[in-house]
Amino acid sequence: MTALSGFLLSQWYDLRDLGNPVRALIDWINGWGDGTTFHWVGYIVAGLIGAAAIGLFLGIAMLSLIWIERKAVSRIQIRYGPNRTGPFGLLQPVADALKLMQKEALTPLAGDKIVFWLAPVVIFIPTLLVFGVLPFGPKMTAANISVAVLYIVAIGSATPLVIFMAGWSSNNKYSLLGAMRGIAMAISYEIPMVLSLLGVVLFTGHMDLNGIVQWQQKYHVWLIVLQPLAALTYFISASAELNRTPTDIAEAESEIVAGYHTEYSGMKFGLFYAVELGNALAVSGIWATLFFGGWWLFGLDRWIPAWLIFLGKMYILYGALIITRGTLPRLRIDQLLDFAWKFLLPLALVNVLVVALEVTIWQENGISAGIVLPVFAVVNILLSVVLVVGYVQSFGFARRQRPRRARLITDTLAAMPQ
Amino acid sequence: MTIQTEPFIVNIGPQHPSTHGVFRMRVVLDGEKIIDADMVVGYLHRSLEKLAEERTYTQNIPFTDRMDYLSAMSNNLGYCMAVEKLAGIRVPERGQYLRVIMAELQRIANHSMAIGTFINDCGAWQTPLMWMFAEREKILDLFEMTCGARLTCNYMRIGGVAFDIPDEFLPAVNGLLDDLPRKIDEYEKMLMENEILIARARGVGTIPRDLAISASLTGPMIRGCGIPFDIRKADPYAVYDRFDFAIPVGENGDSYDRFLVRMAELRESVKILKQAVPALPGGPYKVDVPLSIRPPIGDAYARVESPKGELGYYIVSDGGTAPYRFHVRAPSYINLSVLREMVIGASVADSIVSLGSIDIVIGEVDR
Amino acid sequence: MSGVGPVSAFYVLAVLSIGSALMVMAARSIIHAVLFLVLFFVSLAAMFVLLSADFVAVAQLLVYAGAIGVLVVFAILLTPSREQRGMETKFVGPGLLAGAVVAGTVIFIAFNTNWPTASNDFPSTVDAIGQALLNRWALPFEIASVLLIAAMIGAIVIVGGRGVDLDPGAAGPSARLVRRER
Amino acid sequence: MVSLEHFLVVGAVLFGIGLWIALSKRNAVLILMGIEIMLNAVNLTLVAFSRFVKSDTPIAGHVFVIFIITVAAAEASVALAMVVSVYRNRGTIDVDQIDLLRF
Repeated sequence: MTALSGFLLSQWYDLRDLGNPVRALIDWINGWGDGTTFHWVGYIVAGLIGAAAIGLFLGIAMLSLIWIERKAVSRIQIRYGPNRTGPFGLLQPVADALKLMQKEALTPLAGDKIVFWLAPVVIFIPTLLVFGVLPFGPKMTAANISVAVLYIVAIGSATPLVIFMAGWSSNNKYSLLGAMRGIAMAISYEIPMVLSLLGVVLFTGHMDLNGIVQWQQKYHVWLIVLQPLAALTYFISASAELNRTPTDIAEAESEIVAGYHTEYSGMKFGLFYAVELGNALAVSGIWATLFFGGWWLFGLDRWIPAWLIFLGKMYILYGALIITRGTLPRLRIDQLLDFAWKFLLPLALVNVLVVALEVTIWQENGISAGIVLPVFAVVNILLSVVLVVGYVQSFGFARRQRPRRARLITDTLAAMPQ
Repeated sequence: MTIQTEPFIVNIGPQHPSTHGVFRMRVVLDGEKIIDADMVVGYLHRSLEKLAEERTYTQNIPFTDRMDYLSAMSNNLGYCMAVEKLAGIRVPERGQYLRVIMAELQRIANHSMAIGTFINDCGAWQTPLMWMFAEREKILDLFEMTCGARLTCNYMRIGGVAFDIPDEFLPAVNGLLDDLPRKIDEYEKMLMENEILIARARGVGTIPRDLAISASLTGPMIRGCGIPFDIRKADPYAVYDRFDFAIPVGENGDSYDRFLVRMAELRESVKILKQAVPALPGGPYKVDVPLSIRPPIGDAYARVESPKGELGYYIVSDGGTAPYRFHVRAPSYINLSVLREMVIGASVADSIVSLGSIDIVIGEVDR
Repeated sequence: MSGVGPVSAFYVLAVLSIGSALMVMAARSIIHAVLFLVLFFVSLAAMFVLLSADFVAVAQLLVYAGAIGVLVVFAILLTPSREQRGMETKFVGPGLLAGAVVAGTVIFIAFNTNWPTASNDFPSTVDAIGQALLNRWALPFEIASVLLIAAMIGAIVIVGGRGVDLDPGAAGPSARLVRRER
Repeated sequence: MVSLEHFLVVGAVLFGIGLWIALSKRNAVLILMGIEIMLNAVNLTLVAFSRFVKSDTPIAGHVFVIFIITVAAAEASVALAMVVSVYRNRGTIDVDQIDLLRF
């Protein structure tokens, strides 16, 4: 067995880690000449391969997501969804893309043309950059940086500015309204997002995503069990920044037409659409990494390729986003901001406090993880249930509305108000 | 300290996803707050009332289909009633019952659509709209079965209805009536207790009761304010006085109340249908009326409770084959007149919810 | 620091940062100035990465490119400037002179000082900065937190409890289209 | 070969540009942007020192930069709040017009 695994595994053809062939290639390049001269070639080739891999993955993922999303949402809406182009409508995304490319790309006459053209291009950058740090496998990170969690937040904070560029340069009032709404929302939701990530960083003591996955592997637990509150606040606040339906006030279709991309047509609109999908996938990827064990699946990752596990988790969690999109109506902007400041922020703060307390207890007393983690899990789950249910019970909207049904009147004359 | 802000004007419509057609609302915004609003209608004006003066009374029936194209049956009914009143024609029992059945089916179809689009305006991503469409489809299938058309039915005739129902109609209606209450339960569970919907619609677009009366609102708009005004009870026509049904009313007169009233009216319509279908009498469905009818000189006003409110037809006859004057009291148009009071001071998002809760059809507003 | 990669990266970033800083000065519209400012912040963050200061780079992105950039945009939209021309005062010439003198002095000093050089390459700056902040510089750290709270309260008080009135339409290109009502 | 002096030159030039903007612009927001450029130039210098200069606690440069970023954030928020407030009271943010030293 050991001989067999030695023969089969950790070679360039070991597909459990797609980094293996790349490493073999780079090693071969580095071996040119006397073994040191051509390192810069390897450097550049490695970078190019990483960028190409992310670009290719994102392209394929976006095409697949268009189909999945349209199909899933149409199932929610008792429709068939795309079913004419190709088997099961599988070619629909390609048809969509072709159609968008053929359309005329309009530029508003009174707008700021350079910024208008720049915005859909620039908005792609944060999405690409986030995928650069996601660990697809134990050694499959395009750029393994030590401050990855903070990096993700920092990259994400650049998006509202691009939204503003798009909205301002269109010289359209709907666009500007959408851009302002988008910025206000992004600022508000960044704070609970950072705080919920802070809880994870505090608990695991790691700021790089691979380290967090390995922590979960070491203690054999998913972090969502230990930090349900952080998972909830992160999911809500991150999906709020995605501009998808329950929180899509920046492009609220029924109110401000299409928000910041009202004036965009053709492939420029397509880029915004693709970025929306890519960001949603990135959020589900981060969620999977931080709270659902990333590429690790209770030892199964030794047999199934780790990147397949990660992709599976990412797509399953993307399903949560599709369901929220298909089922919930949109909130008003003031209600959304209220929600961020009055619900998510206190919850995230409580989470940070509790986590800090627990880590202190754990580290100071040197209790073994086997005892302490189950206790923490039970305490945290109970705490989060109590907090969320208590909040909804005491401040929810449903409390305040009295007649759940319309009053039925048979004798109209007697009931007529005087 | 006065804050200097510059108001700016936004045209909501005529091309806007949620103005339900080519309605234009010219609002003056201060940030997101609406400080002034102008309603501009007339983009779909086809001068139906003038055209009707050139055609015979029977030829005018298709015009009424095209006003409120979401409830063509009710529109036909009101017009035919006005002409019958003018000419003194009595409709046979079976015809009356068929008219009531069709009008109530139409009410369910229209309210499904109204609720669906209202929730779409509240920001749902089309799911409730599609669910509601599924119900409306079944009713449109019934219409198709009866008169061959789904939207512009042109089914009512002066003196009765155009055709008798086919044999498979009554079983289909009964199946639908068995199915509908369960579906309505499902929708109530899905929509009425939805916190986001409550948060969006509660207290939005509130109409005070006295304003509702002085603006002569009708239909779910006035019933949402708590006034049980319904032509079916107040001035019963056809055979409505034989059925037992209730008038649902709201309490505060806000958008959510109007939505509740529409939901409850779905149930009441089912109740009427359940009484009307078994009681459908035999006999003729139509009396014979000459194709170019010449009513005596005079005028007549007939009104029905269309799904949107009081739909009235005023016809003046000079003894010829065409009406001398033809006027429609369109509920969408009159209900729309309070929109300005509803949206001033509200935000853009709320104004869209208010507009959606009125349930206008531009074809009826502009005629 | 040597090798093809870092050296070329340095020159590219130097040109980028200085160029974008100059464009802040030269930009016609104030929104363009903000966008160039953000480009400047980003290129400086890349410069920090080149200096293997990962944490500082990310903090730079987060605070400057994210927060302050958005803040400046907000301030611009809240205070619509009527005229886009004549943005410079009469101090353009003296200002350039002052800037050149200061920069020249610093460059002169930089080249005429015998710096005790070493190559401090921190493998992971987060740990080290965390330790330093909470041990040796714990007091300044606390003071900084107090400062932030004071700034927050101060900003809220200055802007006033009357609520912020956004006036997006009056800024940017659409300012020309605004018509006064009433 | 890139050495400390290279970074110092870039920092000095950036500082000069920031000073130029701060001195010559009429709009208060632009002046603020000049000040931010100056602060950033200083940050670059500090990080470069921390990377290249021999010291017992080389991390001090990074810590100093963190504090500067903190102060800059506080400064920017208060300054922009003041700009907004001044605009509301005076209807202008032209620094030539704001010379009363009072609201």
